[in-house]
Amino acid sequence: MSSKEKTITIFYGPQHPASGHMRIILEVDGDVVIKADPDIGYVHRGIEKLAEHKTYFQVIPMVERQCLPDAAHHNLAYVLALEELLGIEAPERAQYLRTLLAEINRIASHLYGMGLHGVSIGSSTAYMWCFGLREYMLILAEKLTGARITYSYIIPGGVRRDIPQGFSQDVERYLRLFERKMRDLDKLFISNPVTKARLEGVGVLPKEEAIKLGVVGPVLRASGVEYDVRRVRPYAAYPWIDFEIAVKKEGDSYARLLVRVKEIEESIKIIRQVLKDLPDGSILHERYMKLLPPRLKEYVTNTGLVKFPGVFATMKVPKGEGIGSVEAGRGELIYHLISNGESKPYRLKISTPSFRNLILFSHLIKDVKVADVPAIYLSLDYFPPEADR
Amino acid sequence: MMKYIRRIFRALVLKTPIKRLLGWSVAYSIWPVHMVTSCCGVEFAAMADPLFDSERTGLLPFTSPRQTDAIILEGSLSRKMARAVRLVYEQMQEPKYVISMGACSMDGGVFYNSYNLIRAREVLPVDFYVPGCPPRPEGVIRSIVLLQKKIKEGKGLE
Amino acid sequence: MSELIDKLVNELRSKNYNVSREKGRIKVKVALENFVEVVKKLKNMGIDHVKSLTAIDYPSEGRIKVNYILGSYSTKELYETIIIVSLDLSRDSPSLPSLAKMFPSIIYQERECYEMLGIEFKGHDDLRHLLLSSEDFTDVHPLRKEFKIEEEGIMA
Amino acid sequence: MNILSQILEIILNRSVIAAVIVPGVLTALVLVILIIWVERKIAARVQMRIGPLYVTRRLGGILQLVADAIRFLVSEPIVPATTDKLFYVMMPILLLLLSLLPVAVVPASQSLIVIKTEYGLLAFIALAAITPMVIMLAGWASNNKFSYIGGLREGFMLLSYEVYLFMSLLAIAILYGTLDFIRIINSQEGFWGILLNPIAALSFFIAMLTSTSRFPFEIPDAESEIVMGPFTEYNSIMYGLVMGANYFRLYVLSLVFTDVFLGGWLLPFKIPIPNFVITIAKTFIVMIVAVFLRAVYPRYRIDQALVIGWEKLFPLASLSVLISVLLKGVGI
Repeated sequence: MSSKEKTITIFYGPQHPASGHMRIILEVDGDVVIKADPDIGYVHRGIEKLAEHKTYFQVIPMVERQCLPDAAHHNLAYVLALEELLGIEAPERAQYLRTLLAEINRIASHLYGMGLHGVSIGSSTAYMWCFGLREYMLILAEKLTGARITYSYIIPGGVRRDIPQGFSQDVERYLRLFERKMRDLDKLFISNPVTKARLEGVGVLPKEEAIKLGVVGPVLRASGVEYDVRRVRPYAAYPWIDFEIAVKKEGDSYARLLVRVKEIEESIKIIRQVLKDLPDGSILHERYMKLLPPRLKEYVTNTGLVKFPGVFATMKVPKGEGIGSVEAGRGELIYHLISNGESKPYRLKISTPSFRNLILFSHLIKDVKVADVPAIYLSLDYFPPEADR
Repeated sequence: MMKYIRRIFRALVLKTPIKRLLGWSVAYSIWPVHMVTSCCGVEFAAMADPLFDSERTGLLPFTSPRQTDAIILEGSLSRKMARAVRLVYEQMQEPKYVISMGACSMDGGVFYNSYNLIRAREVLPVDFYVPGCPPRPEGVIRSIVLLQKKIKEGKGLE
Repeated sequence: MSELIDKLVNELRSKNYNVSREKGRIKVKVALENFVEVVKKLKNMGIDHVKSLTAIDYPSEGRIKVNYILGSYSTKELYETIIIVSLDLSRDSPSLPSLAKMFPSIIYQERECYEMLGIEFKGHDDLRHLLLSSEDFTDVHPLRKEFKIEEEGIMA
Repeated sequence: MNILSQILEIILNRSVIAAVIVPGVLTALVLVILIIWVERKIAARVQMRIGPLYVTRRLGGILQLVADAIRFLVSEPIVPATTDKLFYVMMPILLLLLSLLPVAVVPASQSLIVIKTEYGLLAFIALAAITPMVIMLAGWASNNKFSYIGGLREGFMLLSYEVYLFMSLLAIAILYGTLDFIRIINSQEGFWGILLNPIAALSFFIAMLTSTSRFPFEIPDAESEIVMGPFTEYNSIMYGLVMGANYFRLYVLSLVFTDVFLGGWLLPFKIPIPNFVITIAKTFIVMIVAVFLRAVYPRYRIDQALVIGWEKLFPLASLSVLISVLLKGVGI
């Protein structure tokens, strides 16, 4: 820093308490940020290239590992793209179960974002409570799928397991507890005057700007655009489910937080609906049920656990392209899958919500205080491994 | 008589009580640096939450590499990140320990063959590997307890 | 489907572009010369952001296919519609005009595409490395088919 | 044997005891170790966790801080090449000393005071005002961008809180018509200062939070923004010292708060325990309240903290002075 230069450059990450797996290069004049340039790629693992070297089934566990807080949606979007290529659609019960897991996961994902948002402005209790609440959802997901966060639950043509016995009662018990704790969280963190002072009017993204930049998810809805893939291109069981889209007009960090809270409430509603309306039937598409040997078929129908014979590992997929789009926790997630008729994908392009929100860094972090950088950054719920792929 | 002499000798020359005190203090005050290398960071974050509460072991995730003495590699290590990790490791004070978390940092895990990953052991001297993809928080806490045992036996205190 | 989409499709068809429609998706195949014109037309009709930019390498046919997946936030009727604009580029020196001025949402997608497949976007003022470190990956484009990853099987 | 008796006389001298044991170094050390443990335990309690435990299972992890301190003591000290080495090494020591120095004029009981002076309050304000400068210097000497910003922030905060800290003490001085701590305490017989002038107590308490960088005013070393603020580059024993200094400062200010607003060793009823124990116990309670806020509040931004300081607390502190003048006029 020579005496002539007025500004200093701060490397905000990758080793920084609030940066996550990325770096923002900040140009700072005193305590004011003039320019921010995100430098990502610290978690780039080449998933798109690796997918070309794995069979269609092997890709499932890999894609969900790019965004662990939100694995179910990645799983779902990939399977939707694959099902489009295969020309099948899962039976209704499987669709409902997919929705159930997706919503459980959405709550977990939002709480993850809220917790980190809380600690970014100094409330360690908000972090702990959000993560504690998230554990409820992870326990439910574990009961449903057998895994804490990497489910691989959704498979082409259905889901991997039926719901276990007594699951609905468990869910109801947990949800009641969850709602009570959410009210406590609201008192302590969300309506805390200091939280409001820190987040209101910070990082404002007007509606026009949001549309122009093509942002997604809660960030978009907090700016007043009522766009939710669950509503506009319904997938899984969403056509039959009644829910509201959380929209806020303000477009600041606080509005993003409130949109997430509202979406959590809606998700709880959806979970209750799903468990109430859960139809009977198979959890795997007929075409695959037919392929199973008789003893395995009996096993699947009796226990509700799907086991695939080895034939599926080398499953050939018809030529063409499939697009799967879902509303993931962080926003619209698109899988673009191209097949050339082999047993491995020819090309897989993942357009992740975090990557599409990346553009906001240079737009929102401009002419703000250094102290506002974490308050803005974490309000976007940006998850770098998802953006880097 | 010999017993006492030996005890005095041990206390004065080998300094075992002091060493034990050092081992005890270093073992129960592992402060890992805030350095999230990849997606296992989600489970690392969950490790501090009320259900698992890693603070019981004296673990306190801390901000700057200067004050910390452990680095937990959460998952895969990309080429870009490996440089940063090495830099952070160099900045830390001795004694320092490395825990490598997840299958990716061991050998690639599901990202085996990837063009942008390198293994943790090529960058840092790893003390503990925690298997799993991702490892459960209990697993990581267990690795910390084991590391404490190792420290109490004198690892890194020479 | 709403009238607006019909109008959009008809307008595109009237210009003799290759337009196909299925399940709320409109696929437009264009040649490089018409590309900007089509995108401009789409933008005037309310398409306002790019959802994804997929480039596919076909070494046997000597081309790279670029798919733009476009959508709209500002017009409610167009919410459900995905518009895919695709065009072929020659594999040797692929370059096409950048849309960064028209759709700021594409800036990072183009940067990624540039480094992954080596497609040059003319008019993009910030074509730097995005995901890969420049030390290791200058002039290496991982998503091209000739870039083979070392496959060491676990069992080998 | 003359020398020995002289030494004994020196050791048993009240001032020496006051400086070394109560309320001086030893008490401060014990209280600081306890308070950090209490801070972590309370935060854990609020967050539905257990907190430090395994280090001494039977004692509930009370030795956690001892372990941390020893670890800092033995770990390798690094003096980064880019720092101003002399200042970098000197500042933590200076900071620790200067943080504890004001205790010299603050009594723990009638006789346990290092320097008995008529102008205790004045001397305290003067001594307490030095530490922020040292923090700024430490930030500057580190030659790190985060330290630099942290030092600047400390300077800004100083401009704000020093004023109402001073004014709330002024209110007390007017109220009791003296600058002598012991006389202030003695005149609180019956009515504690906090009851007579709660507004002064409030503004002093907030000034205390601000000057020791406690939540919600933890601004100079805001973790998620500028890493550790002025102390980013400090490591091993030097970091242990600066961390201790912060809590020492909290201890000293709490002690003053106890003396000035909570009647020092006075209690509404008589119990047969030494005076200084009562004072220290009260101090500890004040410290617990101060650290408890960590579990409740996020932190303010610096400009908001300054606005609060100048627009809310400054008028409030002025009001407290007015109240004191009025009370004095009524003749209490």
